[in-house]
Amino acid sequence: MVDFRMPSLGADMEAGTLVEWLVKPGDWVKRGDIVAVVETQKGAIEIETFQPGQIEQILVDLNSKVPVGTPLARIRTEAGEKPAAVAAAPPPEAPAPVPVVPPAAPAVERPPVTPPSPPPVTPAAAARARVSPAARRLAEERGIDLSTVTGSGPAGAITYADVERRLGEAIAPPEKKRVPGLDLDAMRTAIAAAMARSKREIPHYYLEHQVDVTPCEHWLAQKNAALPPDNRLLIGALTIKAVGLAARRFPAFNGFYRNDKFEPAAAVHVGVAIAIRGGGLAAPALHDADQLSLDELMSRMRDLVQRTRAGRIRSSEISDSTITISSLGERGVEALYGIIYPPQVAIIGIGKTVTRPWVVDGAIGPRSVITITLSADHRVSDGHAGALFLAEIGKLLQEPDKL
Amino acid sequence: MKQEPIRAEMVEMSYREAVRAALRDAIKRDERVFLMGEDVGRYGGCYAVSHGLFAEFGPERIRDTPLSESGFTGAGIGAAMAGMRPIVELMTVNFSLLALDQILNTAASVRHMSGNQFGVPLVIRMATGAGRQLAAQHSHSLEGWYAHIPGIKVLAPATLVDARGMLWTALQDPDPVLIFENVMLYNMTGKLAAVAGAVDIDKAAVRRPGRDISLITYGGSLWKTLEAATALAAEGIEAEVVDLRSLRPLDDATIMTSVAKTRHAVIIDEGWRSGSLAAEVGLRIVEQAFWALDAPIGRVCSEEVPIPYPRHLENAAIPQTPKIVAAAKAALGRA
Amino acid sequence: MTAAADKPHLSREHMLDLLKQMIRIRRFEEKCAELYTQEKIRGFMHLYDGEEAIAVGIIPTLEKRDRIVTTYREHGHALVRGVPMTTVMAEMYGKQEGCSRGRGGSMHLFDRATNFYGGNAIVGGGLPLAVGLALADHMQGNDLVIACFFGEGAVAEGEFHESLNLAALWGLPVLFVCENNLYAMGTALAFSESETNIQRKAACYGIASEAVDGLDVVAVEAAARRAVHAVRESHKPYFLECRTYRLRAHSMFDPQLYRDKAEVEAKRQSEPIVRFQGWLQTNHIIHPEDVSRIEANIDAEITAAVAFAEAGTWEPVEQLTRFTYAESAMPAIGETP
Amino acid sequence: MSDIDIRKVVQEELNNIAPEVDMASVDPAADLREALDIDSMDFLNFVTAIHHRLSIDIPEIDYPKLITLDGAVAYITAHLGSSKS
Repeated sequence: MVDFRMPSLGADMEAGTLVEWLVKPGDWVKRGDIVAVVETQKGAIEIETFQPGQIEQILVDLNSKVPVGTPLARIRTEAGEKPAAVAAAPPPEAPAPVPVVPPAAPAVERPPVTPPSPPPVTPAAAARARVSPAARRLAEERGIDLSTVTGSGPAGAITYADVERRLGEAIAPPEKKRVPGLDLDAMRTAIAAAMARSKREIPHYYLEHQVDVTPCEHWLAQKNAALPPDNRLLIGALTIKAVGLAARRFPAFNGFYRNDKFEPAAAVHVGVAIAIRGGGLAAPALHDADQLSLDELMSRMRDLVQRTRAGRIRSSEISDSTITISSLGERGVEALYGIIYPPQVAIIGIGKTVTRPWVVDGAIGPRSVITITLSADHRVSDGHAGALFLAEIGKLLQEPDKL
Repeated sequence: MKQEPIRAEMVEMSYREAVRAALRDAIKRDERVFLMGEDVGRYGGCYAVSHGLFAEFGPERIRDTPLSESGFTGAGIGAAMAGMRPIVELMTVNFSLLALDQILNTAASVRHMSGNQFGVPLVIRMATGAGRQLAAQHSHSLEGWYAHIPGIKVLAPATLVDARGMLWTALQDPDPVLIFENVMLYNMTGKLAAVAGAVDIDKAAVRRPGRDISLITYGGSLWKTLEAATALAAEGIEAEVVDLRSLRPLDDATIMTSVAKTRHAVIIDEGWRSGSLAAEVGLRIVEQAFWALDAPIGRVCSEEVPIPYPRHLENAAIPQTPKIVAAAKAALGRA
Repeated sequence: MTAAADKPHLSREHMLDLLKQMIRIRRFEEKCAELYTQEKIRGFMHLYDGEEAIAVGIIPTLEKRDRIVTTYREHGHALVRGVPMTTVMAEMYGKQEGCSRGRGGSMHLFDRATNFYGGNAIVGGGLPLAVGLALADHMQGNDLVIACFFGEGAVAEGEFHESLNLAALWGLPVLFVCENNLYAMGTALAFSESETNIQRKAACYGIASEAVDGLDVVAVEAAARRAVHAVRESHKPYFLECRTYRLRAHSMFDPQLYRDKAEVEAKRQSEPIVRFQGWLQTNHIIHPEDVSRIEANIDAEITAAVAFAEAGTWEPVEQLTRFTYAESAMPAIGETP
Repeated sequence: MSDIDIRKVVQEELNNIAPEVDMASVDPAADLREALDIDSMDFLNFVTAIHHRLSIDIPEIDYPKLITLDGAVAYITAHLGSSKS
């Protein structure tokens, strides 16, 4: 007894649909007789039997799609008629002594080719610590001495992750903390390292300035009245724009102190200190704050706050602020003296809005007032320039419509 | 009596004449060698490279062909398989596209496909590159395409010594060798030793040592790159110029040694940027010398545009010295 | 069938051999079809059923030193030329004992010993190659004939015209054999050629030509003798169009939507084996036991070839890139490459 | 929408802003800014969320009416469907 199987008719044929039987049980067939018709993606093809004998039994009913090799019918070979050597045997494995790869195997298995490990670069280069370009840049920006970093890359090469670990700043790795996506412990050690270094290296001087923000409050109330919540502005947007414009006019407060010299920044990227529920803090940058409209600034700020609190800030946003603003909001205290984020050279503190007796045109009356402070790097600027800078911010906030 | 040092006698010669000398030398030394191509005989060669050879060797060995690039390239392959050493001249790489099937599906494949029963010891020469205002269809630089094909070798002689010396070595090779001669080099003249002969065809050459940056190039762009190196030197930047000479196989060792030393690299390649030979060289540097890099690898390639006819646009389209200088400075962060 | 008079030296033994060669091809192709349905043979496969008379009629008239270039429908040519059936079958299995080390498969059979310069999967791709082989022999003064087989589909390729012109222009000893089986895959001749009389195309290049009934093995052999003699004497190309018909599909995966069943059935009555065997039997030149003896020997040879292929081994993956380039330097002048 | 539904919506939105706070334990009369430690940005997001979910217009001057849980629920119940946009 021999199986008549669904034949493979083409390199890319996996299955066929039997659409017509030309024989029935009991019929005698010769080698080469057409016994059925199979429908394939290319059309109907007549299939022949290579096995002579009598049809014993039909195994597959019409219009059923079956994979190549499925038995379709049984053929009783005549007594004494030796079934053709190959047809009878089930599709034998290729009995090859060499590692057996059945011809039907779609892809010839290849021993895993180890990726070409870079040949050792000539000795001159190898002596120098191998540091990835990305790691070199991060270390330079955060003032990390590479010799204090142990490399985890090939042959001890220092990678970006190594410098990160050294900084104690966890940017990406999600932690078990309540707020998903943020490792508050790692963040705390990173803040500690940055603040300690700032205090060690940067000679801070501090200035304070009282600013009447009543004009801002009136302007905001009148503007927001006509807007749906999505587009309403907060006073924070006004202060950021004012600081941005002032920083543009006073470059000594907008840039980086690196390799023992001050590099003024071409752009004004204002870092906004954002408190993270549960104790974290980050100061991602609002890029080109001086050129954004208030509406644009507000929507970017809302996005930044929302992403920071969800732990999804881009590493580029973390490391390229040119000046930072820290604000404790309405329920904080009146004045806040910040510590500069290295390698920046200034930080603005915004106190809470308080109602104060204030002389306007000779008459005393209640006004909304905030205390704005400046902590600046005395290696780069001095009090006189700081005062002008702070005064400029105060003046800008008197005409909110021009911001 | 003090021996006068025997200075090799030098001859003033053009790149074209150097190639012609190579052809004459090969045809004289091996009767299996013959030149076949459009107008190589009676006309003396489209770029006058084979000028005079027809009179000297006759129509059998300086064989003019009909305009049948696939036909006579296939014939060259067949003749090589049956014992000859043909040199097929495909007038320019632009016309070689008609013979690409024979080059790829027969010449490059037959040894491997036949289980090493048949080889194709054939040399194919073709002019390449832009610069003569021949417009889009006659200005291609496609060496990078051919350097993609396993089974053949690809050469780019940029100097007189290589123009004179690569042919004989290529003819000894049991597998097909393609030689690309940049059209802008034919008229270049210089000194060549009268006894100059065969040179190697698988090593790159450092044409100008330097320490700050590796400028890696080949063929027609070599001389613009050397010019750029001179300009950079005036600004205190010592550029090392590496002439690939062989585009397949690439001489990785020489490339990586240079980059490991200078830690910066710019690749100059007249092909179009996407999928160019420069892309291949660049990635090999990333694979093999990543840890030595101090800046991203730069590339100066042709603009991705069909080469336009007007001179000022053609010049703007293909690599030029100022672009190479700018790319080198950018790589060094001194824009 | 051509009249008996045209067959001056057809000994009984020679006629039996012609019949055996044709049946040998037919049975081999049938076994290949069977093995293909069982996924033992993969890829593309093009069978020679119905065209056997051409290979059997022409190739034996060539000498051992002559060279042959053919196409992907090449099993018949290889078998008649003398490539062992064992290495051909092993090649179809992709085993390294195959005649191309298992790397070529059905469409790329190569054999140096018999100067069999391969099948070619590019329609018309072999013609320039054949011209080149002839050019080398011409330049080296070798007195050879290069037989180049191709289908009528190749006539539409530019390389056909380029090659015929080169061969005529340079006076090269190429025997161009066009196996005109009326269908270029699924395109009948009338849908691809403005001038469907293929033989006439040779005249454009001043090449002597002849058309012959490709289904009559004796007629083909007679024409082949004339052609080969002409090429060897004149060193000029010769064009032989053999009008034939392929009984099976173009390749294995072809529902033959382009022709109807009745046409194929009708042609089965006039296919080369049926005609020649019928003629031999009616003229009492052969007897039934001759045929059964021939078939028994052939079946034994095929069974042995299949066993050889089954027992064959896969080329180790480490050998993958070997022979992309030559491993040894060029042999000295005079040695064969 | 019933009173309980509104309370549930308000609690849900406040929870989005202060996920770590257990809303059930919050004194409905307490100042939400103190209880949940939320700043003006959080409060603006809260008002925006209510505006979208319940299509209620909440002008800035009404903010003080929503600073306790009960206040918010009462205000919303009174102004259901008032949104013009």
